[in-house]
Amino acid sequence: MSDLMQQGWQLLVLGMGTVFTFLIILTFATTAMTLIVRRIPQAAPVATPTPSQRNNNALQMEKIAAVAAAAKAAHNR
Amino acid sequence: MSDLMQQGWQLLVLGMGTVFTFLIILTFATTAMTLIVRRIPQAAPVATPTPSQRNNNALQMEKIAAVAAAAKAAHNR
Amino acid sequence: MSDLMQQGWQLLVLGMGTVFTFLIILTFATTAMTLIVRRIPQAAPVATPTPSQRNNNALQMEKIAAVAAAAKAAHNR
Amino acid sequence: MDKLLKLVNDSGLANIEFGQVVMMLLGLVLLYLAIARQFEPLLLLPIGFGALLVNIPGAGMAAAPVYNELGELVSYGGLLYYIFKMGIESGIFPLLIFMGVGAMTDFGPMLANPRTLLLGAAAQFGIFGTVIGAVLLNETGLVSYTIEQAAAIGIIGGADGPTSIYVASQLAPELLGAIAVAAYAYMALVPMLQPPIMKALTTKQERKIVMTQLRPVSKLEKIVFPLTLLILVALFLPSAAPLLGMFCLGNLMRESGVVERLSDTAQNALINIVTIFLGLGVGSKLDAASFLNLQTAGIMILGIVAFSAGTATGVLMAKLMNKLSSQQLNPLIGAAGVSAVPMAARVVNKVGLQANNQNFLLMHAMGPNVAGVIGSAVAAGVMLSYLG
Amino acid sequence: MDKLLKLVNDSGLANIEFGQVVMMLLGLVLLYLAIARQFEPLLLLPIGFGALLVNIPGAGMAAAPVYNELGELVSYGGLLYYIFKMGIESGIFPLLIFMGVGAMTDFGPMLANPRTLLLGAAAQFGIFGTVIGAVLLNETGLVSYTIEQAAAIGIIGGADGPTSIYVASQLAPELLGAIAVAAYAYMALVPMLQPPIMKALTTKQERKIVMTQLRPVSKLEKIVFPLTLLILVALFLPSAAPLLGMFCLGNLMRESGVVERLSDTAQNALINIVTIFLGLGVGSKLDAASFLNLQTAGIMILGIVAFSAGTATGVLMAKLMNKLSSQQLNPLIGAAGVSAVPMAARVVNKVGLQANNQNFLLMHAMGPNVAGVIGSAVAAGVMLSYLG
Amino acid sequence: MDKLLKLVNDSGLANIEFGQVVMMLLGLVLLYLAIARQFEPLLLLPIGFGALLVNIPGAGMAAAPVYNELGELVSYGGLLYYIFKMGIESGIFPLLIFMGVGAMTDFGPMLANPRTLLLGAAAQFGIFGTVIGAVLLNETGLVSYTIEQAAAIGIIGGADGPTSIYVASQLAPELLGAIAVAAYAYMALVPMLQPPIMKALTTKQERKIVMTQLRPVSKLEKIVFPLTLLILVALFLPSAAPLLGMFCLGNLMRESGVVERLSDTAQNALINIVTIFLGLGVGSKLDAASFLNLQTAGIMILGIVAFSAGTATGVLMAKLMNKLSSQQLNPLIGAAGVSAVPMAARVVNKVGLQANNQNFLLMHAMGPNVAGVIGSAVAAGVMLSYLG
Ligand code: NA
Ligand code: NA
Ligand code: NA
Repeated sequence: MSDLMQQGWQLLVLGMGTVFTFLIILTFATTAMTLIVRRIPQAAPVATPTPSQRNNNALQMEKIAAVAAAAKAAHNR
Repeated sequence: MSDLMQQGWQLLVLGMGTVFTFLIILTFATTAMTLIVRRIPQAAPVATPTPSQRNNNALQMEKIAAVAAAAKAAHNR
Repeated sequence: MSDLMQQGWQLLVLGMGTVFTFLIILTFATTAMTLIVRRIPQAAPVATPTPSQRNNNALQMEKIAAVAAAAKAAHNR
Repeated sequence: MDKLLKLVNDSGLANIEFGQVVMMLLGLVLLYLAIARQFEPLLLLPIGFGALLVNIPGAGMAAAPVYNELGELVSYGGLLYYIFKMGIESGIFPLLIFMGVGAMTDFGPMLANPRTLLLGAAAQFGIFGTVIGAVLLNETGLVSYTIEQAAAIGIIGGADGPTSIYVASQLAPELLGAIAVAAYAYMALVPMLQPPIMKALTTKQERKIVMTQLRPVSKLEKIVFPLTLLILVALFLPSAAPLLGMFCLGNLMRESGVVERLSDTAQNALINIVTIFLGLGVGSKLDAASFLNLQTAGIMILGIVAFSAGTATGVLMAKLMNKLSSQQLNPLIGAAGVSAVPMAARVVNKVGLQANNQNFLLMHAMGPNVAGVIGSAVAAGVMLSYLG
Repeated sequence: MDKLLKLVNDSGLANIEFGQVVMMLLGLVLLYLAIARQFEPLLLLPIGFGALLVNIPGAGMAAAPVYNELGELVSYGGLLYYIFKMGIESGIFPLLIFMGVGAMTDFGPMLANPRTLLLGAAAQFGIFGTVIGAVLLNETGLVSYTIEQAAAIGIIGGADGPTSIYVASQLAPELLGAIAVAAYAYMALVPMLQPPIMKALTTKQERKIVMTQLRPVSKLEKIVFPLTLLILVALFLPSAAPLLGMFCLGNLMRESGVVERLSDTAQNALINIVTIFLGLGVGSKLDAASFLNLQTAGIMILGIVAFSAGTATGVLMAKLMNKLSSQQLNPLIGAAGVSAVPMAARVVNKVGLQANNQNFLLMHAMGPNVAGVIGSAVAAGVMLSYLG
Repeated sequence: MDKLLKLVNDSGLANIEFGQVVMMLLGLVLLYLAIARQFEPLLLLPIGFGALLVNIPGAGMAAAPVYNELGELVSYGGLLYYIFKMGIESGIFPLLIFMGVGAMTDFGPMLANPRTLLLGAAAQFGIFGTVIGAVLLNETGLVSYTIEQAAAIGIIGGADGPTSIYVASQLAPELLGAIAVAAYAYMALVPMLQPPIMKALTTKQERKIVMTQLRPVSKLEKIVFPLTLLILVALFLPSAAPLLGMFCLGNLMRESGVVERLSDTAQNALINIVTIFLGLGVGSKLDAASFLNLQTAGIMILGIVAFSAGTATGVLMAKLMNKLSSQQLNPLIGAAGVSAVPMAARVVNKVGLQANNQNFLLMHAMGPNVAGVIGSAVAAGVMLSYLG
């Protein structure tokens, strides 16, 4: 078997081996990650912030925006 | 006549000559291109795809989109 | 006092001195600029173009646009 | 008068070589495929145009800069030279494209069914099988490839444009033009190449299998996934880190929801700018000397082998998994493991509908589809580690 | 204490030279023209601002990087230095602008009436006539120009910003600032410069000529045209290939309809980014040493000559064509052949309406207008081939 | 077999060092803060991700290019290397960000009440006081800083990201990572850091002060202001010209109203692209060797000192001005002088509302807020002139 041939087969074995090993590990890691994530109460602080807090923020922002708009309107008069 | 003067006139003649030659050729080429294009039945495959084929594609796409939307809706439930 | 210490204090004095000097000059320059700007009749040629001129331009543009649209419509017929 | 002569002597007509004519015709063919047939136009249009530009005799659009003996710049290089050197040979453009693709990718369907990652693994046989194909072709004595070239050709089977360009630019830049053209052309041909293989390897009964609906995936899972992937890459295959790292960055920007303006730019202005340049730069490698040879012919043949092999092993893997597990997969979705996002998934959906017109496989095929992107980036990492 | 002294000695007041004051005033004038008079603000605003920045004593905004004897970098250059070196001297920015302009250009009116290409050719006399003007000015002994400088000045007559910058950066970078300022300033002055000449060379009867409505142009014609143009460039004038090649690429992206996201980016994000940098880079050449001299005064005078000559020959060519053909042109549209897109076409429309308030010439003038862009790029190619 | 060994030996697990693990954890913490706590996510997300990428063992994402003895390139550097060298060390990216920030800034509130500039001046004591803090820390012998390092640390008190990065890249690139992280983290913490200080230094009566409504500011004033500022910079502090020059350019593009497409691009596509790269480049400096040391611990402590000192002096300055003038300021707005736009102004508004729920201070706080940006750029100029 030529040297090139040998390298080719080596690459095939090594490559497919690594790809499968890596993706199998990734499958387990993903599954584990999902299990862990699902145990976190409320799933995700970012995804579902407590409504009150979020609302509070939003309200705050709306207030500020309203003031800014009012101020701007006054200026442009 | 100074050397610079000579180069200037040379550039004038060469330049205007090339510009006119090139744009005249372009005029003919464009006219010829138009004539050829107009002979192509239906003018242009891209511009006017056969309605059935286009519709088919569009339908296909819409179907896929609908499915995707449905699937998404299901997930987010 | 160590050399570093000395440099630090020097930087403090020089820095705060420059910052205050510069911003005080800027305060005066800004106030002066405002006074000058307010003397310019009509405040600003850009900000408030004479209505007739602006309208004229706009009209001109709308006319052109209308023609272009008409021409385009004709082509695509 | 001698100046007129110079102008005439400088003209293209006086200098054009046969090879350049052929390559310009090839450029026109690529433009035709891009415009009239809509073969991956985002890349094939600038690639085809780049091929035209680089083959204009005397225009020097890809000329290197000239320095004198003192190392001072005498004349600047051409636009395409700088694009290629700075953006492609350095690997920067493919990596930025990968970031943008990451920002466009939804891992949801894959996270809902992580087993489909295995389909994305199996389909990478298209890559390594093709390496063997190239080596065998070399044995015939008709064409000669080094192992680096064989590897770069194999990556066509990854069915992923930027990965192919990245690997080819690192391992076999002299083949970059042919490899990129083959990769994009065959990706566009996926709707023709895949269905016969898919049908040959499955029974009608198998193609009718209805899969259970995918579970919803939470936002937090989607945020954590790119980080999980990156950490595994860091632990096990650092040579894949540039590609998968930028991919994960893009995906994290998308899913985190806190940097929408960055995610939006990565998916639009930035990826568009880079795509124009990437296409032109790849096209600038379509010069006669590097393209018109038997190596290119071999690449075109091996490219079909690559796509076909990947499709086949993906489908066969799904059938194997059905043997080993009770949760049945429709084996068609294995074909989506080659990547070619989202074309291959659409093909799966279409072939599935032919067998059962109520069976929509699109979302199920998106899992192996994006898994295929990861799979071929991993394969690229192995090659770069082994040969780099 | 000595540190305070250093700060004072470093201050602008302690170091400013008279020339810098004058150039900063010029920068303010350019900003005034850009903002208050809306003279080509997209370029003149960054150019004017660049002029301010580069003339700040001691700020080093255009300073070159410093290396030690071992070739190691001691200190980085200023922002404007890098913009100029990498983007303008290399020719890259003007070429990218040209791609964007191509993506904004509709060749439809020209394709409907290809004879108008000749008007675009005739108006280029503005370029070469100005070269003679520069040579004559040189003969007077008041100002001294080389042939390269004369050519770069002539290109102002092309009435096309990026073409002027590209040619000047290649043939006479030392005059780039003055040439770019003249080119953009006179383009903005087209509504004042052109009408008197147009009226002087035509009778009211001629200005009233109503042209036949333009035929519709098919999508396929618009797609094939940029390729036709590119191939002619390749065959006959490769030195125009960079400019016209990028222009055709932009136009093909626009007309093909298959790469809308690339076309959109070329017309927006990309051209805007490059415009900011191009303006700053050009402005960085507005330093006292290179601007405050008789050469600049000559350029300003020759610039008017250039625009006027181009306008006149365009109009005269139209009158000549009317003599030779039965299909009558309104000779006013010849004035649009100088380019200055779309300003010159609007001027034609306006002057036409003054003669006949029902005669809308805008679309008819768009033909010679875009032909003028091609014409001056061809002229640029001749100059670069002859002198480059 | 030896190839498999190589792959295993190349793996991250086989090579990872303890410091890299710690730094990757830090990267994850930064990502957590950015995503879950929304701490300045636009910068902390790419910085955190950059920290992950640069600490992957063997990935070489920040590796320098390798040249042989003949000066020929053997292998390209990593993506993060080029981003850092070309964009950050050169100062280009922070300057482009500053242009974009200028295009987003409304100087109206400040122009309506120019006295608030003095609050922006006073709050810069946060910068120089922190320099003294760093010097004192050096005296203890626990940590060692040079004067350049002390200055770069002080600039954290400017509460302005790009200014901090710019100064640190020029004076102490080895501390860039820690300084940038501290600057952005404490900016995000402004809502927690500032209120106690603000309340401690003011009586409830003072916090209730209602300010007179701001006068309207004309468009022309807004156009002339950036030019006025630039000219003063040119005359008195050229070393601040790069930062303030680009800032004024952005602001002039915004206010002139004639280059909306450039202003829009500067505020969106361009600043977003640069932000991604800036974040990655800064993150690439978060390697174990340069971060895990006592200097970093000192920086974190000094960063709080800087923000607190700036807040305090801003408030005290307002109280002093109330003593000297009859026109009363609500002293809370002095706290906005630290910059941290627009967070600090919002904090002022909130604390003001707590004292008087009808007293909206937001617009009044915007004046010192943008004045603080100018103030810290001036401070940066002094440092660069003194130490550069
Ligand atoms: Na793949
Ligand atoms: Na022209
Ligand atoms: Na500040």
